Amino acid sequence: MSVTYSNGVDALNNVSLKINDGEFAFIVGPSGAGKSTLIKLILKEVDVTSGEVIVNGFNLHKIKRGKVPKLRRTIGVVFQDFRLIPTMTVYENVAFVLRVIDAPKKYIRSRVPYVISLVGLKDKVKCYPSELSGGEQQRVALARALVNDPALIIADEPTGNIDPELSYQIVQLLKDINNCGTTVLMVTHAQELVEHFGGRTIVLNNGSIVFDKVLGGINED
Amino acid sequence: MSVTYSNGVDALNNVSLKINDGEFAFIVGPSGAGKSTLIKLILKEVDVTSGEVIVNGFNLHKIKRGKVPKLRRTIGVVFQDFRLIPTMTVYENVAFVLRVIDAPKKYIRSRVPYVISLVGLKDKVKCYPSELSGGEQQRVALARALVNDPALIIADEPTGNIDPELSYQIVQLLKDINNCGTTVLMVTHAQELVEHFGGRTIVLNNGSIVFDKVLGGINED
Amino acid sequence: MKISSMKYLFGQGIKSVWTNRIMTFASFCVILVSLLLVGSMMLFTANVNRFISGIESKNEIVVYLNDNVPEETVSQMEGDIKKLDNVAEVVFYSKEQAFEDYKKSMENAEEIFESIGDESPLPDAFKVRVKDISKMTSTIAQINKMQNIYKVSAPNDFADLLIGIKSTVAMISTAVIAALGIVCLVIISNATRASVFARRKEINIMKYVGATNIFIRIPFFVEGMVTGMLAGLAAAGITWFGYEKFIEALSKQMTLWKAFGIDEFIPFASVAVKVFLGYIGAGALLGAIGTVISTRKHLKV
Amino acid sequence: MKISSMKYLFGQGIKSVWTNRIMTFASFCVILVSLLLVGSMMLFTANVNRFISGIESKNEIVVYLNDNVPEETVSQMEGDIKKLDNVAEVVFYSKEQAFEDYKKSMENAEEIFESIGDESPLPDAFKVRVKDISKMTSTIAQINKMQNIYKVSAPNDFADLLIGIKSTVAMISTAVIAALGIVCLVIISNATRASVFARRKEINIMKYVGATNIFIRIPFFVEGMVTGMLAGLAAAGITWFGYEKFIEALSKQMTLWKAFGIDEFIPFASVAVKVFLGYIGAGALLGAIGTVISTRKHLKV
Ligand SMILES: Nc1ncnc2c1ncn2[C@@H]1O[C@H](COP(=O)(O)OP(=O)(O)OP(=O)(O)O)[C@@H](O)[C@H]1O
Ligand SMILES: Nc1ncnc2c1ncn2[C@@H]1O[C@H](COP(=O)(O)OP(=O)(O)OP(=O)(O)O)[C@@H](O)[C@H]1O
Ligand SMILES: [Mg+2]
Ligand SMILES: [Mg+2]
Repeated sequence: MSVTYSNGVDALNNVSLKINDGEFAFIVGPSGAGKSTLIKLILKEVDVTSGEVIVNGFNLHKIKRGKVPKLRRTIGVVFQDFRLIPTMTVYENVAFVLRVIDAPKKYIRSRVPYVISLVGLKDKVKCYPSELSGGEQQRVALARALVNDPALIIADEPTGNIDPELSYQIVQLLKDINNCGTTVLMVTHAQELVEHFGGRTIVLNNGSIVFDKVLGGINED
Repeated sequence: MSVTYSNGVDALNNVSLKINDGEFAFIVGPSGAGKSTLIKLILKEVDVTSGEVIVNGFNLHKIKRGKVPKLRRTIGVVFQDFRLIPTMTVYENVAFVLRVIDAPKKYIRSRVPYVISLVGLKDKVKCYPSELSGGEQQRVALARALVNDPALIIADEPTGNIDPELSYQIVQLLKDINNCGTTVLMVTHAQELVEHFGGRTIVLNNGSIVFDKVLGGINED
Repeated sequence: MKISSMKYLFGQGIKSVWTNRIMTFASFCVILVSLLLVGSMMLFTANVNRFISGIESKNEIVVYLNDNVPEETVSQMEGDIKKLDNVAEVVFYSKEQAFEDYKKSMENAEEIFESIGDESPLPDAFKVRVKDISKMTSTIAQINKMQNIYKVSAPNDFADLLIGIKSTVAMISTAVIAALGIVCLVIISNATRASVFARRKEINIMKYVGATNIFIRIPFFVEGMVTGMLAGLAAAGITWFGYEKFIEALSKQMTLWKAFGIDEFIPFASVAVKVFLGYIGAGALLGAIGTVISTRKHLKV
Repeated sequence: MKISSMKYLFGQGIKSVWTNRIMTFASFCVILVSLLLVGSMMLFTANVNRFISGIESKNEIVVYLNDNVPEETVSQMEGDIKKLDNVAEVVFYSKEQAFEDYKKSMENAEEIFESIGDESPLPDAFKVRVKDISKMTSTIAQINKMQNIYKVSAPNDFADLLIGIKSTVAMISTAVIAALGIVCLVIISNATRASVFARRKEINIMKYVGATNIFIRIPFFVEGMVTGMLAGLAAAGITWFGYEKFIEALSKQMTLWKAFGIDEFIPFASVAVKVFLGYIGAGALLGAIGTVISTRKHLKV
């Protein structure tokens, strides 16, 4: 598949990629390589110029407008720019994803605090995004991506604003979730994380895949 | 000095710190330690609850409202959340800092493209921030911080969205600028950068300085 | 959608009236002003129309009879005229009465009447009030065909005048109300568009995490409706207060208005329910529709 | 600040009218509507005032003289009356003329005059037009003190009526214009506040990179001014077109207006310059002030 933005930038060039269910893959590559564009494609935030994308059984070329929310509910995303709703507290931001799928009130009330505590933000529950540090905002975005147990989790640079120690914990968390059957796709620039955890590693450069292999990590377990 | 946010969070606790002219210092520490708050303090974005801050000869406690812009012009900042003006192109965003100081038109026209090319964004000059990748936006913020040759450069996580290779180049760029006499303060989570370049390293944790020493790096030169 | 979700969405809508108060207040003001303009124009028109039909009802044709028509013929004629389609009322006006009134109407000319004596030189007459002033001409023609009639005197100029006033008032008020209405729609849609535009990022984010359009729209709908209803309520209150004060001030000049044939203005109480329901309903509708239409563009992500 | 910087800031302001078109269009509409409302109310008032002074100028006192006053005395009296402060014009109205007019005014009563003959039973008179209708009573008193006067008949009720109309019109139009003015200020300040609010982050960022308040404000000032001027221009255009069409439509009923004493409406050409300059000036002022005041809050970082 290919993506060309309206100003003529070829962000992706004849990329062909298949991520299997239950896989854990790192996507790395220099700035501007097209990693975020790949994610936007999966979310149908941008459309392919040529080619075809199939996500969780939805063919994004043929999907009707009305079905797009259904698609997005099967994917949990940590956006590179966080995209928290500024008028909602941390709790409301995370709970929103559950409200969207009409989850029972009771479930929301137990699930949301649990997920927020997973990313270590128990005492920031009532804060607004503008009252959080960069790393804290990023972790709220992560909590939001996890909260509704999606089939696919995509994390665009989820540790960019987080110290190394916590970063390891977060990737470990994603690994654990992956072990329960969830597919995880993680964009990162942190080489030491890739080296440490290993797994399938896809290197994008200039809109093309230049490397796609399973690396052995210094896995702890 | 101390900072307590209006919601009762003690972001900084009796911190006392002196950065000398022409120094290069890394500030590291876990997420939520108060690193960005320290920077906001220097920029007079937040005020101290107790204590005193003196930056480039301005006493921030006594400074008049009208003088604040003068203070800010002596500091180039890469904000953690970039803070690019969404309605301006890359060129205009960078040029804005020069226009503010009434720089001659001719100088603007030669200086801005030069600085943009320093951060490797020559072909994105006419893009708007929304058309850039995360790393590209971050580099525009860096270009803006450098463009008016400030006495002090503060960079809050300037490589968080940038691949390791380019990160090294960027820190090298900051080092070079530092060698010409500019003070540089850089917040980072990338341990390998600190290890590689060395220099004064300040570790913040929970609002207090827990470590402040000059480390020897594996310096290339 | 479950009840609890609906509750949540309604709550969100009501809350955001306050959270986005700068924007909603702008919409509030715009809707308020629009309603006030259209509403006061309508009240004004209603008063004018009342005044016109007041004059209309006083408008009469005078049918002069020949001399010495026998009394039974007169009463038969009265019956005949009464049977005509367009006739609302017929009153007999004797020549003695006519002469009395005539004398009274003449100031500074007492000398003239002294030389005439008490015998009335004027004829007997009927005063006829019509239902529809614009059909007066044909009614006059019908009366003219009858026997024993000396002359039919119709205030034809006055009728034309009244018809002219009526159509002019209708034209002006329709034009002004329509113009105001269009203008108000434009500014309301702009105000709500601006209000939604300021939150486009929020809308986008919600879409990206899987919210359906309806889920995003309900709070906006509720917010717009509540804002509009509040504006309607405020407009109704202002109209109430303003109208009463206004009528009070005008009533100090009652002799002046009487001279123009206005006996009484429409009291607010008689239209209060209409005004309140109309304002609140129109406000809710405008606010809700405006906001919902404005969200459309930003939902397409 | 250097010329080139000023140029840049002005250019930015003008550009942002388009860049922020959703927001500026909302302000544009609001200012447009405000100007139209206040402006058309003023034009309406101007027409009413013209109409009133038209009537006023036709208003006259009739001074009846005793029988057989010698001609030289009459002309001396005419001079004396003319000298009075409040008198605008004095016209002699002979008894023959008076009787002729009287006869003409009596329809259906020819028989009465036949019995009187041609000798006029009415007195000679002066018709006196005053300058200020509200001082009429004292003028009448002054005339009454003169010799050879039989009676002074003043349309006192009518004078009162006119004074009543004048003060009522002044009151209503002042009230309405003031109310509209306040309402417009409120909604304009809200519209500009909303427009600036939507860009508060931009303003903050500019402050953080060292821009002075004035540097940030000039483009907003220019933007507001340009938006306001465009709104003023549009309002003037709409007023022009609308007013001419309106007058044209009303003029079809000229007999009707004549009946009310209106001979002619104020032609647009005679107020065009005032309207255009007034609208554009007011628009620029409102837009610029509104925007600049609204930026204040966000500049405090
Ligand atoms: N909306 C857009 N319009 C035009 N060009 C765009 C747009 N978004 C991204 N691009 C361009 O497409 C290319 C790929 O961008 P993308 O965001 O996918 O990079 P990335 O791999 O995520 O980089 P980073 O690591 O810096 O986030 C870049 O050159 C970028 O400038
Ligand atoms: N505007 C604010 N209001 C209230 N609390 C705030 C505000 N900004 C930051 N905080 C809190 O102050 C503490 C320090 O925040 P700061 O942004 O300085 O952290 P940081 O060291 O930059 O962290 P990170 O590495 O995640 O960016 C955090 O606990 C944060 O939640
Ligand atoms: Mg990216
Ligand atoms: Mg920070």
